[in-house]
Amino acid sequence: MTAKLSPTQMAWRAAQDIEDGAYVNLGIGFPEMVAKFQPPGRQAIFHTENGILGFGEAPKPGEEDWDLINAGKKAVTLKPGTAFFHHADSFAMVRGGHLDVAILGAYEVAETGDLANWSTGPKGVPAVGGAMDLVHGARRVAVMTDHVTKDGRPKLLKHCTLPLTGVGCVTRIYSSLAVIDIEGGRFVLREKLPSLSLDELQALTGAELVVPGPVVDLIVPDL
Amino acid sequence: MTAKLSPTQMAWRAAQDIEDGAYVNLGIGFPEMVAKFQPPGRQAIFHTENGILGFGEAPKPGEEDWDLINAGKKAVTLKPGTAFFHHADSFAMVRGGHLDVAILGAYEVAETGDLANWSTGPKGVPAVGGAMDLVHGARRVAVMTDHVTKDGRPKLLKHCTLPLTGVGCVTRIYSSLAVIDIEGGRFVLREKLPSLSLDELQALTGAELVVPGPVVDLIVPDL
Amino acid sequence: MDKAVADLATAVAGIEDGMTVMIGGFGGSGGPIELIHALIDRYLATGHPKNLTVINNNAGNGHVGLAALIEQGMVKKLICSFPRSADPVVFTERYRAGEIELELVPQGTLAERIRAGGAGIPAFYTPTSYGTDLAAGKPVEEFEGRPYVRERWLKADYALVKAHVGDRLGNLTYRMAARNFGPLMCMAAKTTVVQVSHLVEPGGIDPEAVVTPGIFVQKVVEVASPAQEEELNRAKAVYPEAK
Amino acid sequence: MDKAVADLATAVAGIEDGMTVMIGGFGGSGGPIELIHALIDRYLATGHPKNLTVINNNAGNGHVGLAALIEQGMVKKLICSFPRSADPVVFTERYRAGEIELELVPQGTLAERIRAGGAGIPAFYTPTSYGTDLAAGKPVEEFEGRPYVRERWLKADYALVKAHVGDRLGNLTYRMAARNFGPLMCMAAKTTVVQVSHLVEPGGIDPEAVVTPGIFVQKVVEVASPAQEEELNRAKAVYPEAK
Repeated sequence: MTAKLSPTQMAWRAAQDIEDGAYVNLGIGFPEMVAKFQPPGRQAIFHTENGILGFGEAPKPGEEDWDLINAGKKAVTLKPGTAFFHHADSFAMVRGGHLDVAILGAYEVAETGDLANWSTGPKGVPAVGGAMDLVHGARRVAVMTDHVTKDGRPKLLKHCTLPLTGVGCVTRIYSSLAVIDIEGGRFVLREKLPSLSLDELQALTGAELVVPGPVVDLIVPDL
Repeated sequence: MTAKLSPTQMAWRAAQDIEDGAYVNLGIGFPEMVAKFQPPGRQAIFHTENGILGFGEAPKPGEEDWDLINAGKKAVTLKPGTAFFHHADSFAMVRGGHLDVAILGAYEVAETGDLANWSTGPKGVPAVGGAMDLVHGARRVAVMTDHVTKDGRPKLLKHCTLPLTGVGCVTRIYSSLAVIDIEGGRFVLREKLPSLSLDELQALTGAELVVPGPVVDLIVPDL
Repeated sequence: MDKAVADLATAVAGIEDGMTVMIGGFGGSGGPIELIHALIDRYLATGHPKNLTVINNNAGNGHVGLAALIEQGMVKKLICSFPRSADPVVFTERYRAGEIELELVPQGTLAERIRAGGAGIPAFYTPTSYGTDLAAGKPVEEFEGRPYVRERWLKADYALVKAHVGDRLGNLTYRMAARNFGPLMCMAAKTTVVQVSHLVEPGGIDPEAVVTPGIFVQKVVEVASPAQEEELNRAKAVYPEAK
Repeated sequence: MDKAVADLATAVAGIEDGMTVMIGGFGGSGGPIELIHALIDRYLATGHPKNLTVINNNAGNGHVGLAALIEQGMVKKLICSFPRSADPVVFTERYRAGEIELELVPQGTLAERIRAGGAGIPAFYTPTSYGTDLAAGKPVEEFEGRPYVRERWLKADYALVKAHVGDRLGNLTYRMAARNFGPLMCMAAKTTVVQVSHLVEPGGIDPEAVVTPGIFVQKVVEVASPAQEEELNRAKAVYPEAK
């Protein structure tokens, strides 16, 4: 029934790969939803750039404390074991390789692992935030993205055309159509929507999909 | 009556130059005594490399807490307003220019401000501690030293002969005979024991003493 | 020694035209709104300070705090990582009109450059921004086969910071994620001015719980019930209220 | 997730021959005596680990803790700032006999190199040691006309650290000046093993008072009444007691 996964469904899929006790940073926007879909029995510890480790979900409206926010400036809550720290310590966690997983949005991803997700070009006010830091240091840097742009052009490319966030940094892509690893400078297809043939998926992808082993059906609950 | 000042007297003299509210690091050994001679009404805040700011004097014997020690591994005490921090923050205070005064011992000081105070040469086990950090960053880096070695050779020289601790770092010398500033690569005499003529002092000093203004009598209480 | 000053006007008195001012806060949390507004008051009364270079993570939101400082035309240049917000209209208009200069710095690099300024580290290498437009012109060097970009320290004439509890020696604690850039900026400015919600005597803060030791702080002013930028903006507040 | 392990032997089980091990402490304060002694116990029982490179501020004192580790011949190389103490006989003898290698590092540079290792900063510049023998062979560069020495990060396979309160997520507080190198070493090791005087459940430490967030810690073991090196040495203790 799904021609493509919704952002919520991509978040669900991404959540399945996060292990119990993993330290995870979720990018602003859609990736934040990943926290809601942790499989039963697993509890990741979420890091936010602005200096909290182990925060909880959003408070009820009206119960926000605006000193207790995440990097997206949304209110969060305390949990037993939360810790506060300053920005240099926070990015020591990022840059120093202490995060297990970072999940970011993407404008474009290249088969080399290059990521473009901070600037759509010279127009507008540029803003980078923590994206260029997050692509370095986390053991797994995954992106969550529609497989194609709104006008149908591939977002998975041989080379990025937009300004880069980082070089050779992405290790896995959770797209609206497939799960793809980046290995040895190639897109390695792991899972795809069963409704889509390999040829159809390849036609929507801007670089060759390598298929070294069985491709698992990407099946995600209606959410 | 004093042919030369004792270490205690040098410490007293050095203490007279420390202003109320100054942040001060006192080197291991004789410089530690400076803390005892603060003039009435003045209260410096003492820093120790191992992560305490604003500690108090030594506890009574038997009341030591060995987690509350200074860089010389001697027990100190808490005062209202004491703060603890880790070693990187502690040396950020040093290197970052946040200390007003550091007072160190010296084997040799050159008229250029070079200091040698960590190694007497290739024999023995070398040990540097925080000395090479302390000579950078503090607004005033003073040394407290006998004017001559035990066998009567000058310790204030044109050039140091022993391994350097730092280059061009010393700004004032509290010696057992005189108070000397280092300015423009010269020893500038400010104070000397009244019992000593300028010629006698010069004969005990390994580089020229410049006397641009009046030389104050260095008078120190019997201690 | 007593670093406490009586009022906000005294606290911000030394800031002069052309100075570099670090301002704490991430989004609204930790923004020293009252100190910023005191600076605006002085500008409205005297025409100074102006031509400021401001270092903050963001570029202000709505028409209060940093956004109001920019709206008054007091800011010549902004060094930040993310000049967007729910309501970034003030900065965006000035920027599009070419009336404010922007130096965009990745957030972790911004934090580390400020810490380096405070710690006496003139330059360091980071993997962040390698191969991107933000590394343009910066030296690159390989260590263990991996490329890194060399970044310089950031220092300031003044830092304006909001803390939670402060004693008269300048020891500080912060409140939750309002800590963010505060402890770093305190280290990196010649003069650090801190508004605290609770001013206490020395000894009023557990020595183990001190986040910013007093050596990094020059002035403390008590603002007992500080405004929260997020709440001001939800109420569509504008500073100063009557133009 | 529960980082607490049942006993000291389990805590130090992964340390292998040839590894680099950071050991917290300054003089006696903060020395993880019980973890070190557990490592010695393993060596006496199995002959491993040996050929260790140890990073500590000092070189041990008397015949317990780090000094005992050196006395057993387990340490190939020591990286430290001050290999002297009240009773440095163990290190001094080994050093004079050419049986242990010494890398002497200025104390602030040692701290900053460890922090850099933890923070993903492969190199930084410092004024410390410029023009001295300890800068020999290191790149020098001028910034704003002043010369600085380039220093590299320090990392380790293991860190052995003593903290005061720890929760099962690895959040830590320290006790007074026993904090010293602990928080830095926790950041810089692949596996950080911490002995805590009080093990508590998550939530048992005020989130504002956490000094080392749990992300930097892999194993926690409770040692309820830890020995203090200074007191052991005053009692002329030797480890192991019966040779």
